[in-house]
Amino acid sequence: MKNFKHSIILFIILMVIWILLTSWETQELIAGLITSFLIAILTYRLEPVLAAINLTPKALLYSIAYIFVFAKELILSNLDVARRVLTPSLPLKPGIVKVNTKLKSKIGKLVLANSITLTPGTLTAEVKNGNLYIHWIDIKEEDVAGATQEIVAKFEKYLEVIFG
Amino acid sequence: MIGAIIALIGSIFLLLGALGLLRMPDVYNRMQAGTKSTTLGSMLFLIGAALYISKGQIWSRVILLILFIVFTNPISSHALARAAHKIKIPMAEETVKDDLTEDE
Amino acid sequence: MVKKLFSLIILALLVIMLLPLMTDFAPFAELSRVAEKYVQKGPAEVGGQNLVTSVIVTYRGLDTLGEIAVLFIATAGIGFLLGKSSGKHKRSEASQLVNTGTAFLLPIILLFGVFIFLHGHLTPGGGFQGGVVIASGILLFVLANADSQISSNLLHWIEDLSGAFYVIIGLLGLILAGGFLDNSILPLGQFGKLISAGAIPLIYTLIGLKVGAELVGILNNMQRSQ
Amino acid sequence: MANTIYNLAGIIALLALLLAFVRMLKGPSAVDRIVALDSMTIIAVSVIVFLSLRLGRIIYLDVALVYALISFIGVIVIARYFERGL
Repeated sequence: MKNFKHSIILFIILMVIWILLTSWETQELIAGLITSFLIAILTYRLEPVLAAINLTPKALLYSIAYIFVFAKELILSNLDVARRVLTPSLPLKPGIVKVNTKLKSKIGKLVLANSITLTPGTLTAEVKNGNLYIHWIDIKEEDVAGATQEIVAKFEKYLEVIFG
Repeated sequence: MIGAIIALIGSIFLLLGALGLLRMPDVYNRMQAGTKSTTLGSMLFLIGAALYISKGQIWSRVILLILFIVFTNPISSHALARAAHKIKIPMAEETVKDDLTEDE
Repeated sequence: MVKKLFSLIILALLVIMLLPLMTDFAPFAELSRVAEKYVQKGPAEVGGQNLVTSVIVTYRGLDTLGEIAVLFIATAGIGFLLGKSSGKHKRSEASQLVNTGTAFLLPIILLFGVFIFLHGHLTPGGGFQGGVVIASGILLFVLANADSQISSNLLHWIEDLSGAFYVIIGLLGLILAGGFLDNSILPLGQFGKLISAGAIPLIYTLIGLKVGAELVGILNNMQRSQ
Repeated sequence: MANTIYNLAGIIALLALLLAFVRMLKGPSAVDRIVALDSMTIIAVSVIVFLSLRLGRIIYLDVALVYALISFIGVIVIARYFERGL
């Protein structure tokens, strides 16, 4: 069942990419349908990572909101890099902190870790069990709970709905 | 005109990222500067360039490229950071804390 | 220090070597006689938008068959030289994130490879490039999964079947149309569309599958012999 | 006017490429060089797209896609090599 859901989602994603690569012509669409179908079947036995995505209207709404949250953090992080690089004294207080996440699915953890890497001053260095080890350029909270609140919480409330 | 300004902002972010690569004290901090600014910088640079000739075919390619970069750039940085920590590349003198080494 | 100086000197020599190429570069004012014939007659006879790839599989189709054969021999040679030793070599686990990312990316990379070889007659690309993209996707998968196994039976099937069909299409061209690998066994179609240039997309699909399977075979042999 | 700004953006991007290249030459560790190389490839992909659009050769956009893909796989290969995962 999980594999089936994974394959359906994968098929849709592949089809969208094919249309972006080519055009709306009938020939291309038929070729894309056949190719996407074959690939979805060929990869059927691999790990069904996409099955964790929730397909409810609420999840869709949250994913759109998530894009904006992510974009805001990405811009802030670039301004942060710019400020640090251009300050002559180079203000730093780096270190690796441990945080934990409530997300269970692998794809959820991947999106969370990627988002953390692209937000101000943080970079995911290792993922083990439910813990993420994060290189933080300017440590503000030393204990696990505080760092989790500071780094993870803003993404987790959206990702929990999207990926379950 | 708008495209040109967006491309210019993007290229400035790229430059700042490269400057960060040069100035930061250790490999992890360099990675931080490198990843973030090349991601946003190349995004803006590509959008700005696509605005030069706005055509459906170009936009679809540029969007695919941006999605690919946003998805893979953090993964490759993470893989490098993990490898660097595994082979014990030393961290900068200013480092205050290392939970990962403590837990291993 | 000496090492650095040495590499700098090599770099400088490379620059000196390449600079005249850049400054003296002038596009050829006129084509050679063979090229002129291809350019004049190619689009009408072959019907592919990308003339280079069209020439490779039609007028020069036999050469391409030879190139694939060379690749095949290289694969076999590597398999022979490396042997099938140990299998006890234990690889460290990949990061969980790389693993998940690869599971998501692999189908997309495969799709992209298929896109490249299906559009060999329209865009820069073709069977060889598409095959390489597919093989690199499989390489990524092998890297991300420490205990992965590639089914060599399936590989051999893909390789043999695509090679055989390639020759069959060539022979069909000999029987039905003007010569070996003549692409006009299928209708030429409308210039610039996916189904155009006769059998060229079909030939490129076969080349792409064969090249992909051969390169994955090389990777497989290398991985097993470690 | 717009053209001048576009050219300026291109030059700044090339300057960024050069700075990253300096880091690649300096090292000191192998990982540093690869981090610099990773940044360089992303910048190079952007520059390929920029040039293909500016020169009106949109067919080269596919080249940029393949280059981005290959460079990602390359970095993963090297990272796995560092941690003895090959």
